[in-house]
Amino acid sequence: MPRMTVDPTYCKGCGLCIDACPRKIIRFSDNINAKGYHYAECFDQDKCIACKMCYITCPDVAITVEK
Amino acid sequence: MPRMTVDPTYCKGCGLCIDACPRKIIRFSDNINAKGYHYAECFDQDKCIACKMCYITCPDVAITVEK
Amino acid sequence: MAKILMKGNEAVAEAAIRAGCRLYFAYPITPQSELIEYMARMMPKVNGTFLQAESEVSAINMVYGAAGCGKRVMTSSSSPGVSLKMEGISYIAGAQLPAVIINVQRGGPGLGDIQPAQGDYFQATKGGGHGDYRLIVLAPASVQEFADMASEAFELADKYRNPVMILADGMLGQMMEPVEFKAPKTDEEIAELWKQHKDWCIQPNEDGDAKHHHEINSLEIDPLMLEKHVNKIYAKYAEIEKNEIRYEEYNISDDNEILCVAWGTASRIVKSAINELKKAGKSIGLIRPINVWPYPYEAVAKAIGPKVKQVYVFELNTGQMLDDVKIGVNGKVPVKFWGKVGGVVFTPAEIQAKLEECF
Amino acid sequence: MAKILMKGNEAVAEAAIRAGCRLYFAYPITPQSELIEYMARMMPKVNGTFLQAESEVSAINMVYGAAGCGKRVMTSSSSPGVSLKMEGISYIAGAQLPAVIINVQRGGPGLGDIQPAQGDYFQATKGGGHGDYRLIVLAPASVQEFADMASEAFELADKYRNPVMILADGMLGQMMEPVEFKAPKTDEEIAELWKQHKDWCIQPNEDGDAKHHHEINSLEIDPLMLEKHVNKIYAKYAEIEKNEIRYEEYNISDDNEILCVAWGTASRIVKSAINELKKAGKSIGLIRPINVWPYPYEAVAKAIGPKVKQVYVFELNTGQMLDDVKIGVNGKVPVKFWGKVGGVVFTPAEIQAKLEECF
Amino acid sequence: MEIIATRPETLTKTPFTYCPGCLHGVAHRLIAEAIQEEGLINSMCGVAPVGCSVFAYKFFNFDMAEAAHGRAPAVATGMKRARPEMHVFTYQGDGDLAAIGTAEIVHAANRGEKISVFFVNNAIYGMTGGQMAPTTLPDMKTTTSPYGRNTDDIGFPIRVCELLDTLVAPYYIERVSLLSPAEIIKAKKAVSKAIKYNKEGRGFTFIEFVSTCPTNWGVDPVKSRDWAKENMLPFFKPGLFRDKGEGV
Amino acid sequence: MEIIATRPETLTKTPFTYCPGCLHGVAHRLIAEAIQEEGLINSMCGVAPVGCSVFAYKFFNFDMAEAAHGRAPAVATGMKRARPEMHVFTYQGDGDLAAIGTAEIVHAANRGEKISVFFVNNAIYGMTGGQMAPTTLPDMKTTTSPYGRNTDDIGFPIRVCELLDTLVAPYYIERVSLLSPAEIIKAKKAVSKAIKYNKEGRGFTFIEFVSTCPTNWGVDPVKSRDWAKENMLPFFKPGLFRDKGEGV
Amino acid sequence: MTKELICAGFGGQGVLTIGRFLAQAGMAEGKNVSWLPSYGPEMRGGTANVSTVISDEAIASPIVSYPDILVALNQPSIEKFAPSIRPGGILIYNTNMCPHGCKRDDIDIISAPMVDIAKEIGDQMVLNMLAIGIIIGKTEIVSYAAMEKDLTQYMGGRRPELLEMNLKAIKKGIEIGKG
Amino acid sequence: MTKELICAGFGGQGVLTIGRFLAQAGMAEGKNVSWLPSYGPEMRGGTANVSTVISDEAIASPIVSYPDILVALNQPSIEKFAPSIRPGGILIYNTNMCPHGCKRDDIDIISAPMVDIAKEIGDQMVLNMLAIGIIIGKTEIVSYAAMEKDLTQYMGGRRPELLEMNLKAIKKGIEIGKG
Ligand SMILES: Cc1ncc(C[n+]2csc(CCOP(=O)(O)OP(=O)(O)O)c2C)c(N)n1
Ligand SMILES: Cc1ncc(C[n+]2csc(CCOP(=O)(O)OP(=O)(O)O)c2C)c(N)n1
Ligand code: SF4
Ligand code: SF4
Ligand code: SF4
Ligand code: SF4
Ligand code: SF4
Ligand code: SF4
Ligand SMILES: [Mg+2]
Ligand SMILES: [Mg+2]
Repeated sequence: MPRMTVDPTYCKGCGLCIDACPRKIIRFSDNINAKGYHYAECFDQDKCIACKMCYITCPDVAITVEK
Repeated sequence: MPRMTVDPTYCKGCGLCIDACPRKIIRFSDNINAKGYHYAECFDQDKCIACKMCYITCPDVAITVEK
Repeated sequence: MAKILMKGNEAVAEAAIRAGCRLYFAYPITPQSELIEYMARMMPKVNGTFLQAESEVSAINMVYGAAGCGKRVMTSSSSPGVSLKMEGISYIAGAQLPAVIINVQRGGPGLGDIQPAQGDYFQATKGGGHGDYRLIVLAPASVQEFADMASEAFELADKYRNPVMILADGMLGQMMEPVEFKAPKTDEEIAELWKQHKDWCIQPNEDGDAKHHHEINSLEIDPLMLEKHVNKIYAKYAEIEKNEIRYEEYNISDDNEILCVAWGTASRIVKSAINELKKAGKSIGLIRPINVWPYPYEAVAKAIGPKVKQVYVFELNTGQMLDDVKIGVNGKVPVKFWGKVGGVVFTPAEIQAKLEECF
Repeated sequence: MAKILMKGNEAVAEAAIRAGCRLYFAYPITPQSELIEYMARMMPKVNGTFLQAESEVSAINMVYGAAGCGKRVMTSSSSPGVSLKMEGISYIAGAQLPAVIINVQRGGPGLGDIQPAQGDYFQATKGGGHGDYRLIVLAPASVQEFADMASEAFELADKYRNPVMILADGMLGQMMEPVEFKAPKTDEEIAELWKQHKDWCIQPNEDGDAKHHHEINSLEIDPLMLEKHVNKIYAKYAEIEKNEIRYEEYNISDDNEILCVAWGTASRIVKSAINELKKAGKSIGLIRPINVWPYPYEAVAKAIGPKVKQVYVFELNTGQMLDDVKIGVNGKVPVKFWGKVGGVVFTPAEIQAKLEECF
Repeated sequence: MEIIATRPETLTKTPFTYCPGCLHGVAHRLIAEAIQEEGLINSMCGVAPVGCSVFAYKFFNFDMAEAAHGRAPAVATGMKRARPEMHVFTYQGDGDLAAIGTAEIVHAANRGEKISVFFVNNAIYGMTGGQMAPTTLPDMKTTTSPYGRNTDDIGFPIRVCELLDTLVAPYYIERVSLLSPAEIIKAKKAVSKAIKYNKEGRGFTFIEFVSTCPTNWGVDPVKSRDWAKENMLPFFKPGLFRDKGEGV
Repeated sequence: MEIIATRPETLTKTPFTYCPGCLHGVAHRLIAEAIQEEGLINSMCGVAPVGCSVFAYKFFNFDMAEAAHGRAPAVATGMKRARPEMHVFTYQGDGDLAAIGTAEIVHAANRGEKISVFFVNNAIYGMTGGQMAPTTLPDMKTTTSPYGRNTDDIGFPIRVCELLDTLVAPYYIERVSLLSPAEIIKAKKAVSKAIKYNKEGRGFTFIEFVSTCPTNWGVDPVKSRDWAKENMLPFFKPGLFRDKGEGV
Repeated sequence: MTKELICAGFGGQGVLTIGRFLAQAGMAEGKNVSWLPSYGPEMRGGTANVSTVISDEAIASPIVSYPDILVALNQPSIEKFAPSIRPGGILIYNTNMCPHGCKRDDIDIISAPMVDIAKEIGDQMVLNMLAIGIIIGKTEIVSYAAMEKDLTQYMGGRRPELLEMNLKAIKKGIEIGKG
Repeated sequence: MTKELICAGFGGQGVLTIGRFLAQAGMAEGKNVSWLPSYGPEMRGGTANVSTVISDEAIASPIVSYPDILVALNQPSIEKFAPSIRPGGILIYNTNMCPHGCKRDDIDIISAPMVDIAKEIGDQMVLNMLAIGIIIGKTEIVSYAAMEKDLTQYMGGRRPELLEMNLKAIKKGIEIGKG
């Protein structure tokens, strides 16, 4: 089953993955990382289709997609 | 009557004017100038047609053409 | 005029414009970018030329061209960018053109960092470019002085037809202090300034003028001619060495047990330490060269009071002005040095500790 | 090997190739063009790289790249071209790369002329580039020495991971003298040389090697890190100052009434004058710094014999090494200077006359 | 479950120092992936410029050199000539490559140096705080063109691909953009081709990325891409300029 | 009798320092005449390069500056900006303009500086004794390409007109040759047009002269022109690249 | 009298402005002042700080090694600068972002949930004005009058409601500062 | 023993080669030698000159201020260098191109119509070899044997007839030199 995870160490909360996801299943977390950013997270893994759009757009290479 | 003159101070005896003259009335002088060059001279002014080809080719701007 | 709280980079730019600078060519670099940005905003307002060059090399050669036209022109950069100007500066000096160059020094060598440093003293004062020439080098220690030096630099450049460098650093560029400006030169005054160079500079033939053929040039292919030319320049330098030595004496007295020598930003920190030690009853004097070329050798020698047992040089480098101090002291008393490198600025407390070690 | 009569420019190029230099990047300029032309002819024969760069700026940055790969690489130029290399040299020093730079000096400032001069002493020894760094600077006085210094320069550069400059001049470049070469390094020896840098240089990961991530770099954005870095470089410089001082004593004795100091081409002319005066019963010594950085301050001080009443510095400039001599002499006796500028070389007779004035 | 997309080994673990949403990171990833895919991690080396990507030497997980501003192509030339067995690329911004480094890029391209150049065009000097670049658009405001780039006074943006395309030696020249996932996928193809040609020692390869600078443009990351699409793409048209390997 | 052709007033009386038959002199004359004809002797100034024409400042009879090697366009920019009432040109060789001065010429052209640039392409470094230039032809031998220019290693000659023609701002770009009286007459027209546009402040004008270097090519003056016709013209094709004033 | 301040916090918290307005007001009152920011990439995302000196005498060094007053808007700023506050000096900090406070007992410590208070006043952005108020209330390093005048001049007619809110924050701060 | 020479003439007359061959032969004989040409644009069309020193001791300065021997192939060279010939020194000049000669009476002067003689031998180009011969004949600064060996090596098998002509010129020169 497809799975998308964000590594909070890298994420800067730019929101580009949120914009890119065709399933609209990414949002900013309420938590902040060490640098003070609200990092991205997938809130509905079930809907993920492993299309990698999030990975492709992410400028901080923070995302891993599994299938 | 057309007239072509070479100023020996400028002439370096490159021969380009000799090559250019349609009437073939330019040659190297037997004399040399201060820098040791056999400068060009017109040996038959009567044939000159004031076409300026000599002036146009001369890289040292040594030539005057009158008409 | 009321005082304004202003960054050094902006203050010196404003002061340059007021001094009649109407052409400015430069390339961005930290920590001087506020200077180029200020010029970008303000030059159009005085019908001046602001032009961002494609590189520091181009910028200094644009300066060469504009200075050859006898107009007040300036460029600015920071350490690596100034290195790229070395060939051009040597040409400007060789062609005897008036121009002002500002170096807002940062940490080196190489790309280094962008924090304040004094590592370009050698380059500025001993001729980082090739051949025999000198820059007149002014070393400010406050925003006010930085600003004031803009007009001084132009006056000196015009007077001696020689490039003048203001050797500042990232701290002076970035800090704000109150500054008071001179009244800006009027258009008529500026036109007058340009006229002083009409005997040699590039300019149109005016109606009635004799036709001129001015050459802006540093080439003399015949060595005997070049020798003559360089000797002429050096006669001028002798004049400069006579007239333009400037330094500040701080707390100098016959009681001094230590004589400090420091310039620019470093001198301010040394002053703090001297003030602190004064409270503890210790007498320490400071010579601060304001112009670092020509150098106040004699002033340093003279400031060695009867009780001075140590001359102490503090710089934000590995000991560059140190050479000049040694030449000035000429063996009279020992000369010691302490410095910080890489853009680290020493604190008053550190200097104080170093000075206390001497007692 | 038999002696060959050769121009300095060609001899040093041949010696560099023999010393294992396999990469050379430069831009033509008089009076060093025979050097680049020799390299153009010979490098292909040893499977080396000869590349004429688009400018001196590019050339020095190509050197940076090749030196970052740990291979013996060289560039050469003459004064104005060397000024253009200042930024790059500062980077090479900052990144601690071994590289050899030859300056065949000509008259300056600016375009100047193409005759021999010594006007780039300051630039070479005091860091014409920005920031705190030093070049090891070798100053030959004959074609043989010029050639010998090629391999010395590479050895020093490799040993200390620092750029080394050979500071010659148009006379040394253009004159022919007999020269004897060392045997050329074999391909195996050269391969061995490259290996000494494998801990830091850019290179492929070999099978079985641990993967490395080497960075060739002069940037440390954190000033405390840069401070550490520069201090490390300066610890190395202290080492160099201990190990690499080299000078020649000529006619030094307790009878000396004058001590001359001169370097490179100038020193030869001074020797002629000393020889001439010796015939007239006058005792004059000469210190010739062979390496001008590190500078033999102590040797100068020590050479001041009991009868010496005057130190006399002769240079083909306005007095640049003079500063170092003053620092060395440290007030013990007066220091005098005489020089010629603009590419004019003084004659033995002129020096002789100057020296005679002192008696 | 299988990982189908994750941080490649050719990037170090160091987080990028770029601003949030800055597309330098995307360009880095594409390059790193292509190198990984071509199996060049052991023989690749790169040259970082002076610009926001000055720290690229920390991000790529193989040997790297940091060049003086504008001189990366010269440094890369030195490296490639010294180590022909290695594969060399430079990574440069528009100030670095198209202003101070004009001579270096033109001549490296003209010699046909066997290196790859990745050129990130964001129409501004990012690192120094938003000054005008040679690629700054007409009328665009920057800190050194505060009244907008006046083309009467200082001309138009330089189109580097077009300029290099007048030279004989370059092997492959293409302009791509990073402004949407689809465009990034296209860009990836170009990068892979460049790295492949590099591996095969074919010649000089050049990729221009039309990119963004959210921080100095003063727009948020998502909008900055729209701004670039609207304003940059009409002037900097993506496209293949030259591919000597086409059909080979 | 009337003088119909003689040394123009815009040249000083100093004889040129060029070798016999060197076409630098022809280029000088064309420029001097055009200036004379446009009546600009009182408001013209020029910039000499470093190259054989380094002494051009002695030859033109108005104010002149001598620039550092390659930097004439920057110097001219400074002059034109400082004295907009004057007309400024540079005169440069191929080493000066197309090697060390690449950035300066590209950016002066790109800014559309209101100057004229006269570029003398003789495929070699004349002054320093015959080293390779960026415009040296394939396989051509010079002192720094003693085995012939190897295009695999160092690429092909740079065609500067073509390169500058990719920029938006330049107003007029033409390549002419000086290899026969007829070609010189054509060249004169181009020079006159450039000077006229300069006078009218229209923008950046650029003329490339295909020229010779009898001395370093090792051929006599007359034959050197034939050599150039045969070898240079096929690569450096004379022609008009751009004329924004055409038909205006 | 010489007062040396350091203000430190996250990049966007407006610490540079705290120093700037204090220096500006000090200058208006005829004092010598200096303002020295940290700059460069260290600022991008990281912490910013500014050294401000206000003095009756000429200011020697603009670098503050031992501040008389430290304004710390986040915990890292306390860690970095609090140890060097002169004995008897003042630490002003924001409890909202300094959960661990400061352990020194030889200095005068004022703390407040500055983010909360600022929000209460109307906008988190006035946090820096609040800090200015606390400093004035505590030390009278510059007068409220000078500050008000300067601020009024600075904000001009542009946005009177903003000026109002800023002055309110300063006044609130003064209250807190007076204790 | 140290001998200092200057050879001077027009650019194409081969003066640099005179110095070079002398230095080469001197070196072959185990002496110290130096050769320093004039260079640069001054040579283009103008006059060329070369300083050569041949010595048993190490050579201090390669610059010759006061030559022991001057070879002048044209009049300008006499004007420029003859005044500084050491008293008792030697001037060798080419009467074909030095119509005014030299007025000094404290030096040893040898002159010959060198162009004419060279042409007679076979080619104007051997003028420089003739000069070398005169120097050898007059001074024995180097031996004929060394010169012949060097020249033979230099010209190698390439053009034996040329070598022959050159050696002939040297021998003719020696004759003249011996007087
Ligand atoms: C010689 C020199 N000049 C100037 C600088 C300052 N500088 C650093 S980065 C930069 C411009 C960077 O812009 P760009 O290349 O477009 O890269 P970006 O930051 O936009 O990615 C400048 C001018 C420098 N470090 N060195
Ligand atoms: C900085 C610098 N580098 C190199 C030189 C040496 N130099 C003088 S002229 C020249 C090349 C001239 O060639 P070109 O521009 O083609 O002019 P030409 O002589 O052929 O007319 C060079 C490399 C110099 N004077 N300054
Ligand atoms: S892989 Fe596709 S569907 Fe899944 S989170 Fe990423 S963008 Fe959304
Ligand atoms: S694109 Fe990457 S950095 Fe941006 S929010 Fe998504 S995961 Fe974070
Ligand atoms: S004007 Fe014409 S015909 Fe007369 S000499 Fe000149 S080229 Fe010959
Ligand atoms: S073209 Fe001119 S320089 Fe040449 S020979 Fe004729 S007149 Fe003399
Ligand atoms: S300043 Fe611009 S280019 Fe630089 S990292 Fe930030 S967004 Fe990217
Ligand atoms: S060297 Fe060549 S370009 Fe220079 S003057 Fe002589 S012929 Fe002309
Ligand atoms: Mg950019
Ligand atoms: Mg040329």
